[in-house]
Amino acid sequence: MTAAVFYLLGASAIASALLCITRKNPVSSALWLVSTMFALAGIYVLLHAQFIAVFQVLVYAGAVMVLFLFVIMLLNLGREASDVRGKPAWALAAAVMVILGAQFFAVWHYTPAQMASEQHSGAAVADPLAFFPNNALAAEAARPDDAFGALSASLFQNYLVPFEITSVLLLVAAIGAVVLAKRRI
Amino acid sequence: MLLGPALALSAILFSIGVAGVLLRRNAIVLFMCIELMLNAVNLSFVALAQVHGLGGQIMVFFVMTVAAAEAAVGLAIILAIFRHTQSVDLQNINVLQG
Amino acid sequence: MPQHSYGAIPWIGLTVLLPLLGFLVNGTLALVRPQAKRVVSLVGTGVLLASFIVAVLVVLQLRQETLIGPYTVTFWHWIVVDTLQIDFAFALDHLSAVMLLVVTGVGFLIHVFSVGYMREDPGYARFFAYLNLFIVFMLLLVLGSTVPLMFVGWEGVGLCSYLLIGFWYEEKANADAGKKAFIVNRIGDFGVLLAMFILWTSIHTLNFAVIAERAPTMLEAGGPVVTMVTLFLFLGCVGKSAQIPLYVWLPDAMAGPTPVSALIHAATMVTAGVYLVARTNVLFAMAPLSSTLVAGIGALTALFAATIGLRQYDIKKVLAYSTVSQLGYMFIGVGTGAYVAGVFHLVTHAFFKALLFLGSGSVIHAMHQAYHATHAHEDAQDMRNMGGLHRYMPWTFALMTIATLAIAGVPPFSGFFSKDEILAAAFARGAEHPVFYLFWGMGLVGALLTAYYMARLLTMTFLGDNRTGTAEQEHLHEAPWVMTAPLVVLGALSLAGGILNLPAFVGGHHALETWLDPVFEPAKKFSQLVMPHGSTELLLIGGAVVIAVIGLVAGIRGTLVRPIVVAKNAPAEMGFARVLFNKYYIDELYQFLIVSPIVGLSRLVLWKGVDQSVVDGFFVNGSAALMRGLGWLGSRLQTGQVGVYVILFLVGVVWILGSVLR
Amino acid sequence: MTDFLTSVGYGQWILHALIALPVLGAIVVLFGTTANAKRIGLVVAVLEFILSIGLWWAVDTRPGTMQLVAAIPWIPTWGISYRVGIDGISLFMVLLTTMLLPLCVLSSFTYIAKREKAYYALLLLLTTGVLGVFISLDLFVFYVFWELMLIPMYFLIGIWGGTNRLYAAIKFFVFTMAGSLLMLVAILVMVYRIRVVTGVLSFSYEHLLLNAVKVRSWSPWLFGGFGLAFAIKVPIFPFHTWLPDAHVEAPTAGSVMLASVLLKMGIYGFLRFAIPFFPSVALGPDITALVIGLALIGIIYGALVAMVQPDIKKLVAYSSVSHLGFAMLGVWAGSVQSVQGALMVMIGHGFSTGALFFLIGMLYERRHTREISAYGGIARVVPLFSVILMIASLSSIGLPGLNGFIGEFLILLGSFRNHPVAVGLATTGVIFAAAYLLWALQRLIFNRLDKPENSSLRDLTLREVLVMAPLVIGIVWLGLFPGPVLRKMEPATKRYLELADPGIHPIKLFSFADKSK
Repeated sequence: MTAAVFYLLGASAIASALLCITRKNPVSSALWLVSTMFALAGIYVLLHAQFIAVFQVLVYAGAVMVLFLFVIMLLNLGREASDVRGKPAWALAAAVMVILGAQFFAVWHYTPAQMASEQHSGAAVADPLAFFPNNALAAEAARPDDAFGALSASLFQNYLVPFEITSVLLLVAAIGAVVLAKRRI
Repeated sequence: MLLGPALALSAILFSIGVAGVLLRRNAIVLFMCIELMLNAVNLSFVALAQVHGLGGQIMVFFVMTVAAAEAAVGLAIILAIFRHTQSVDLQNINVLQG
Repeated sequence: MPQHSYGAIPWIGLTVLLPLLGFLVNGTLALVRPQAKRVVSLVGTGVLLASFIVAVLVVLQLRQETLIGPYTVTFWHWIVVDTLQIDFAFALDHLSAVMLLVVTGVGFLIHVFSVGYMREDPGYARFFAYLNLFIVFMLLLVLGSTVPLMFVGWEGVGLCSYLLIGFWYEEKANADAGKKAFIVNRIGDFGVLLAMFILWTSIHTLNFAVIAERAPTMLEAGGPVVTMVTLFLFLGCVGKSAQIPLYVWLPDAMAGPTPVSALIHAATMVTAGVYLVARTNVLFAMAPLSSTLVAGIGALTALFAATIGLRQYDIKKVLAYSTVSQLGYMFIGVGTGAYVAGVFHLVTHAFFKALLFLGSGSVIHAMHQAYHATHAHEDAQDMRNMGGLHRYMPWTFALMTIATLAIAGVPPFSGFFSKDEILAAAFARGAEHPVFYLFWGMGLVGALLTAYYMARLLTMTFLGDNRTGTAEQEHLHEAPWVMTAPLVVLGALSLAGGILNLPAFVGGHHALETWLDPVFEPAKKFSQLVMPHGSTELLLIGGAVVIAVIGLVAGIRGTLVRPIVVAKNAPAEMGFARVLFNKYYIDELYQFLIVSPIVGLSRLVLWKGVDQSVVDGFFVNGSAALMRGLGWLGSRLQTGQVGVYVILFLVGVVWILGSVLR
Repeated sequence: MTDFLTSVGYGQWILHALIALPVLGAIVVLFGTTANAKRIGLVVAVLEFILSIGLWWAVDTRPGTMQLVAAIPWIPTWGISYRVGIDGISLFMVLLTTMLLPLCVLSSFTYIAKREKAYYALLLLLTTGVLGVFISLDLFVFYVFWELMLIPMYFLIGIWGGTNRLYAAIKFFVFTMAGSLLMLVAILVMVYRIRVVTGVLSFSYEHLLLNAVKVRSWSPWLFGGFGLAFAIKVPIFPFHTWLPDAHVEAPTAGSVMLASVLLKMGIYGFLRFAIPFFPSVALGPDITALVIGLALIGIIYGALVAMVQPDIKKLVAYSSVSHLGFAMLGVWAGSVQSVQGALMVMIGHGFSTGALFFLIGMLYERRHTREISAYGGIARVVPLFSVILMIASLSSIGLPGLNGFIGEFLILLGSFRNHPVAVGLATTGVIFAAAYLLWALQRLIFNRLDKPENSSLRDLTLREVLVMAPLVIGIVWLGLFPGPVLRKMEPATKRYLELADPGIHPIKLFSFADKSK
């Protein structure tokens, strides 16, 4: 059942992504991007990352995309001539797509079992998941009731310093944006 | 455990994002494609978080904040350039030529 | 060699020290007060006289002692390196005694002559300084006990001849002549150097006496080593004694003052080659091939130079080519193994050739004064401007005639005995190798030509009617006594020189031969030479005399038959005479074949080509340009287009992924 | 004399004094007034020379090993200590340097007008660098002094030089620096490999010398590093193009120090470091053939190119290339005579080329041009100058009886045994030497005095005669009495030859070498 939902959401994400990059009008591509983000949020839920899903919708879709729309409106770009690059760019894009796809496909067969056996220099590992040390944490997180407890615990204990740094980062970004965009300071 | 398909999806989204970056000349759309690529990365983080523990999800946090900051500053720059050259087309913004 | 106190012999060092002091005194005077002519001439000639007296005393002392090897006086250890031990030591034996007397004796006479000849020259002090220095080096050459010490003298005399030929250095031609002499000598010295190295590596000694001892045992007679050594030594002699092909510097050396030509290019320096061959007689005796070559080149030079002498008009050039030819005779002598004959001719040649040069010096001096008085600008050395000078310069004429008869080989004079012995030796050697007959023949023809051109010189300068010009005639007069006195002494010597080595049939007892016997004794083991005696000897002598007389008569009549035109409006030479006059264009040939290619090669190919463009341009500046180019390329990449950066970025990503996954 | 020296403990402090004095002198010069900068410089230089004369008696060269060795730990953790010592070979290099220093200072009195203080300070600093190179027994210290020597020379050429002095200075610097960096790498690799093999980390010369054989597998590369740095300094044929430019642009004192002393560091480096460390490579068949070939080219090429130089200083520079080609032939021929001959050429060349450069400097001071064609017939106007120039040139072309001949004669004699053909060709170099120098001399002082400016030249002043006198006396003295000098350096050369034997199986780098031998 979940697989079906996943494939549905996946397909919609891909479609809207494609549409996002092909639309001439920036506003419509922005909106298609928002729809991709919603699809992704759904997928997060399937992957037991409910908090991330919510966060995605709130911050990403909500704040960032709004900012984009705001700027687009501000510059009232409107319909532009097709700003897609010429033939060579397409050829290059296609080539990159093919290569990237091949490489990702090669990555794909790195299933956990494969990774575990490789680290054990070829010996097949009975339970690949047990091999990964902090797997216990993942099992515990899977428990539906306090999904947020474990996440917030590790966020504020193990990763406290990076958390603070990101807050400083945001502050700096805010000041930067103000200085750059303001006409006269 | 939807690890395989999730990673595949992330790869595809990432490629689309890259294609977008290559194709579009409009700076704003370029930013959006970068956002798309970041989302793809987030997806793979979350997918692998199932296997490797919550570290992945926390990374998504940080990716998001960085993306937000980046978007803010990026757009401010575009505003400044726009004010200066009345156009957002990347083709003729090459003041940094070597 | 045991060193006993041999009375005056240890004073031999004085003979060299005195001229050295003379050089130092005159040298400083030249720099400080060049006009102190009286002091300079006193010091210059006085020092020579003292050195000559010491030399005579030493030789007298030597006559009483019967010493087996040379008497060595060691002053200090010169080069001491591990097994190589070269001392600054003089070795005195009969051969160097003879040379000692000739050098100091003739040297002294020429010093006296130059007091008169160079009187008005501003560089008077400098001239005497160089002359004294020359005597120092010549004595070093003659007395050196080891080859390197002799080499010091060898190149030293080369240096002095360079300085003295280019004495009047204001004229580019003189300076060129000096440079040419030094460089051609240096080519010869290259041979001596290599001979030294071969000697050192083969028999581990450079001391003449020890060479004479070890060579017979350690080197195999006629073997490659001995032949190589002797050939290289001979190359040195060819350079120094102006034989073919390195004779070109001697005629140009006439650019120097006449006393220089007399001293250096007639009596002493040019005979150094003959001395060297005589000194290393053992080696030459052991190498028959190179001895034959020596004789061959001697004969060829004798004939070749004599032919050129026929058509020269500059009095000193004629004498120069005559010297080259006479040296050829000496080399025939030493080449055939008759070392005594070679040395004997060397001595007699020193006398009459010095006399000839000094005589021509007096003539030129007189002509200069005449032209100077009438401010005429004529070549004072060109015989076509002379003629009939016997009325004005009787003494010089008489003495020049004696010398001419001597050089032509007319019996009572010294030239006859020495040249005759050489030709006889060549004839005798012919019995063993027929090629020596050819050399004998060439020598005979050479003698004929010598007689001819000397007679021509005599008649053009002294006989016939005067062509210098009526105004100049009353200024022509005999040279002052200070110049004529040495001439008289030399005249007496060239007249009586023959008694030194009177052959048996005239009742003599080969005085010089017995005197030089101990020196050439080691060579006897390898090449015996039985001189012709009895009827063949008389026949040879008769022939030689006839040749001489015919030559002289033909010379005199040949020049008087056609009227001689004064130099400035003389017609250009025609046909073969022109070739002779231009000395077979040898100088131009050398210039074209050797000098200009080397200079051209080094300017265009080596300096401009290799050095500037290849090494400097390509590697040094080239690598600098390469760095600049790479820098420029890098900057081309920064196009400012964001798109381009992204593509580069992606190419990087793709690359990394590719490498990781492989 | 020796007891007086031991009484004052000369042996202990002299080497340190020789190094420290110029540095102190430089400092004093910098703080003094510009006017008496040159006087202080002269005082320090003369003092340095007087001090160094004692070395002749203090250094007992009979055993041939290092004397007066003193070691002060500097960086113990890396095994670096300030070790200095002197033996038969370096003794003469030190004496040559200290003798030339006062002459250089004296000769630049009127030559240098701008920034005199810096000039004399740099000159003194240069001497420290040079002396340090000659007496250091620790590879690290050696390298420090090697670089220390470069910088003052660069400034001397760069600031007080001729027209395009910057190009010459940079070229000189980059050329030498490139070589010495490779040498630094070689030093470090060698020290490290030896530490790996023996467990002892030390830069000291004896230690490295002892264990150099243990790093045999690395020796071709290590020798390459050392050899290249020294080859550039000597300079050997392909690496010589910096020399003419540096000489032409350098001020008189600079080019004298450059020619007389700095070039000798290349050969000294070969004698002290490159060959004794890796004899099996250095004296193997192919490197020997290569070096002797290059030396021959250097001799003949140097002489031929010198013949056509319009600029007299470039001519003398190329003649240095030719002379040092002889020295390289001597070093690689490997017999006692040839090595001693090489040392004699190093000393003799210092005298004769030093004298030539001083004279050219004096001429340049008067006429401000180095073109030979600008002169002619000046012998009558400046007789004393011409006499000294004649003596210096004769010594340079190797006239027997003067010092040039001794060196070249010994080299050629010593090398004849195992390189007869090479010696044959090298001896032609003697002819070319006579040709180019006498031709230049003739165009300079003989020929017609046709240019009016030449007729007003004034002859050498007393100061200039004082500069030239020691050199002329040295030229004649070394030519006639080389005995004491030769005897003093013999044990050291013998010990060098013991170290420098290629052993039974020398390393062949290129396979073609076998067929050629």
